[in-house]
Amino acid sequence: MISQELKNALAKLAVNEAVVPDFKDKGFHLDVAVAPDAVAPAAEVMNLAGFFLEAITGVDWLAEGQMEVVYDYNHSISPGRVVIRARVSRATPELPTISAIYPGALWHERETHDFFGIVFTGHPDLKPLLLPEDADFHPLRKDYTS
Amino acid sequence: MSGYFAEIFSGTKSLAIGMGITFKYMLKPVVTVQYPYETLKMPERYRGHIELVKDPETGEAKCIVCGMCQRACPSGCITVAGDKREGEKKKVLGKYVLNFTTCSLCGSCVESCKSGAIKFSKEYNLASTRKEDYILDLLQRLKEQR
Amino acid sequence: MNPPSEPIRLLAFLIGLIIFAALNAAYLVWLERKVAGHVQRRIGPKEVGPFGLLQPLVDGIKLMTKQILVPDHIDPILFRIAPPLLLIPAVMSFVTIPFSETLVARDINLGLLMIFAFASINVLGILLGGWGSNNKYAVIAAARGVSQNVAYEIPMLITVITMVMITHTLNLNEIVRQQAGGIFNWYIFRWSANPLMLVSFLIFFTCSMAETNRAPFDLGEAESELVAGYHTEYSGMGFGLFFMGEYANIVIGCSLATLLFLGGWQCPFGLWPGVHWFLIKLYLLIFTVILIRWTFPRTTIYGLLNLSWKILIPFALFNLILTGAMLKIWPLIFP
Amino acid sequence: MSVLAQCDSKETFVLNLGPQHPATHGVLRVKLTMDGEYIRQAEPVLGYIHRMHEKMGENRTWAQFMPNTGRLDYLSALSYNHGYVLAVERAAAIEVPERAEYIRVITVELNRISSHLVWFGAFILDLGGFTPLLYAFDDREIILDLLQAVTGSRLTYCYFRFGGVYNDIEPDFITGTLAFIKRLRARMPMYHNLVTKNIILVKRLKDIGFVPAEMCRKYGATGPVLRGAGVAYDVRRAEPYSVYPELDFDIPTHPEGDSMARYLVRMDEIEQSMRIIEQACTKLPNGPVMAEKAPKIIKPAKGDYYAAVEAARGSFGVRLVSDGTNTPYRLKLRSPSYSNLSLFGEASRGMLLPDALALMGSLDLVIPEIDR
Repeated sequence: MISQELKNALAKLAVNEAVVPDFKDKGFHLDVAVAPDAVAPAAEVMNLAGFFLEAITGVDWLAEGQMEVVYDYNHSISPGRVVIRARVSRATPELPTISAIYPGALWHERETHDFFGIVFTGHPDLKPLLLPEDADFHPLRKDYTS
Repeated sequence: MSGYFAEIFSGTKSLAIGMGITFKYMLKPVVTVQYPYETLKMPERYRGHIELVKDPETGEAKCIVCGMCQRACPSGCITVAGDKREGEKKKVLGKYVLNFTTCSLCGSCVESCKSGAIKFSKEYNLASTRKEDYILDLLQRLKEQR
Repeated sequence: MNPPSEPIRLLAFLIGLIIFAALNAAYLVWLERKVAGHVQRRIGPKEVGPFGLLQPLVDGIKLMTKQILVPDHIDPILFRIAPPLLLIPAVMSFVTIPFSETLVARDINLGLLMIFAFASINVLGILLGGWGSNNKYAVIAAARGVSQNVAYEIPMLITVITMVMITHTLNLNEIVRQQAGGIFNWYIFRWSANPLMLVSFLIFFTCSMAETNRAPFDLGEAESELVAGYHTEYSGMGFGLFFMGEYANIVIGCSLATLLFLGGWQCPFGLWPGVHWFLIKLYLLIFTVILIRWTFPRTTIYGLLNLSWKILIPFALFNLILTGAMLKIWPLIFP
Repeated sequence: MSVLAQCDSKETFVLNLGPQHPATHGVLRVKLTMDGEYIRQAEPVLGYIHRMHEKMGENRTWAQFMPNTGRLDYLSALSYNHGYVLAVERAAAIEVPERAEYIRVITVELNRISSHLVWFGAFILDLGGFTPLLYAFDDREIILDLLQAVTGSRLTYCYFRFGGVYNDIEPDFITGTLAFIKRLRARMPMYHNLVTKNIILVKRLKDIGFVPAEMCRKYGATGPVLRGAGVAYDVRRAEPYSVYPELDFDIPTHPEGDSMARYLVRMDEIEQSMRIIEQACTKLPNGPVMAEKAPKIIKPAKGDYYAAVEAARGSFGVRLVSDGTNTPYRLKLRSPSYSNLSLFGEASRGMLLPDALALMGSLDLVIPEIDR
């Protein structure tokens, strides 16, 4: 379960109040929206709390002109899923990497860059992972058509 | 030192036991089915490619050309077309083509069919070197069955 | 009828031995596949001929008619001499093997030594094949093959020296003659010469498997790691020669074990000695080798070297000293 | 790390392991920078069978995506079916009848056993032993026959539906399953005698290929890899779904973190799965296998949903974003092997090539699931 300390630490970084959904309905325990430059401090908080990174993914909100990056964290000893999300503008989708904290994020960030074109600043090597090495398209953007 | 000899002894013993097992199995009868001399009977629910069901009364296809299967298919591999014939109120099946190259045998079509007009065939010997062999005209096949 | 003159006899033997080696290579593959099949509860080859007996023939034709692909960037000379370099020493070793008391191409006094002299050439074939292919996997395999062969020649030779000390001869036919008169005169059960004779046999057998690059010591061609090892780049009959060389080496290794420890052409109960006993023992050993291949996973190179340096060599040395001591002490106790 | 690997040699070469290589089981490529036989650096290169399942999901209705889930991990397709239906059932608030839940558990666990059996065989094959593969396939064949009789297919199942399962099982499925479990119980000692206790195998796996718990955490590795590092994390217990809370089973862990520990975890899991199936077969209630109130056309309410299951390789998660229409707005598949493989580069540094391949085998990779 999510400890109160963690909730407090994340609340400091959150842009608006954290959502505590009903796990049965949503499948996660805590949902925190942070500013794009707060994802690395948030990852640091999660790291200190002993969480592991399940996945990083993006969502393209075409109508709002924004892209959302979603970080799924989980804890293997006292399970509790924490979702940390940050929104960046579609025009300049950039946010800092967390790969220095979680090396597992290296691949997830590369994949998100492949699919959405979101640039993770500070990532050592953002070359395509799943797409061909010369791919210059981002298939999961909503305005992408093959 | 005693660990050294014990390991040699237990190691040699484990090798001897292993060889005993394979030797014993060598004398047992084979378990393979000698395809193509022997074949297995496919179970009742085996999913081969789909087939049209004949209406026992009229001898025609049961299909009422509602197009539900076409819409349910995830990969769009079914093409149904109906003919309007004089003197009959309902449409009569004019064309039913299955593009088996993209079919994933999920069964959505059979499930969606309200009139029970399609079923799975039990055919599995479908190897071919030509792509055209997998564009199956099911109406034609139904007629040939007669 | 006079016995044929020496050159004709030798020629006949040479042709016979080459055929023997080739047939062995062909039918050991068949046996291997059949044993593998039944061990895994399948049938194995069965389509060509009764019990698939013509399969080796068809395989041979296929190998011979196949285009020999020679990749670019190879060393043309080394690449081409490697396969014969592996096969020819193996076939040559057959010359001194006594199939029975009389059925031996050349009954020379240094027979045992000659076999080991030739056996150490075949590692050159592996090295040159791997090096000449100019392929990274092949080079790794060649390096492995050489270090493996060098490591295993030591315990093997120490064991053979032990045997020579007991038998006082390097003539293989003479060694077999000493084992006449039933199963308990075979050197494997000659407790009086050395109580650890069985250990000697196991060391020798293990080493001969390692020498011939057989599973579980097939590091040189470890197909799940190095694709096909030193013969990755060979196709057609180039590969076929490597293959024949490998099986000829297995036959040589098992023949030596039979001759040194299992009484060669001697009968277990002292009756009707002859070539049939030699062949029965030989193929039983080969069957064991095949069964081992289809039972065990592969060792690693350091596991292999550990086995050699930490277990086999100390034991072989201990055996050597023990035998020497026995040879001196035994006559004192029972003069 | 050995002394040799630590000394700084500038003479390295690059070895391309794959995309076609016997040990990579499919089309994975690993770019190895080697110093002799020691690995300096290993960089997995992915994407050779990338099919963009996530985009396909956005172009299809919720139900039409079902067949795709069976094609992520071809060895335990039902777990992936299960993960997806759980996510959609959570999003659309569909209740599943109890009988259907039990059928799901029985078939998923059978599938898990068959997946572990294939892994067992292929792993020993990586290590150079041929025969155990065929013995494992002999047993697996029975599972495939059983599942074929129920689901209609042998490998890429598409059996679960939102609100239940496609069709009910027949009584001889239960008797067949119980007979199979009896048979496999009798075969397990043979596997252990032939393989687990074999000195060559022990020498190759013990104390080699360490993946400690902290490394698992940093890379997000789950499943037998994490349990082989001593952490008893199993989604079936951590976030109980389906009827797992009602079943009694253990989470096997081995604290060593070496290749042997991961091997033993999977072998123990086969035993646990057999226990689960036995209990589920005895507890199987009567009733419908499909929720009566399940809507024909699924339109979940707006929002995010997540569901995870314990697949044979670790935690498989589905993140759904619904905009209230009949197609998903975003569908993220979190595949376990992806995270498990990502630690290979760090874990294999300084290892010998054969040991690194043993490590890779013990991670139990299924490439289509990594590439998606």
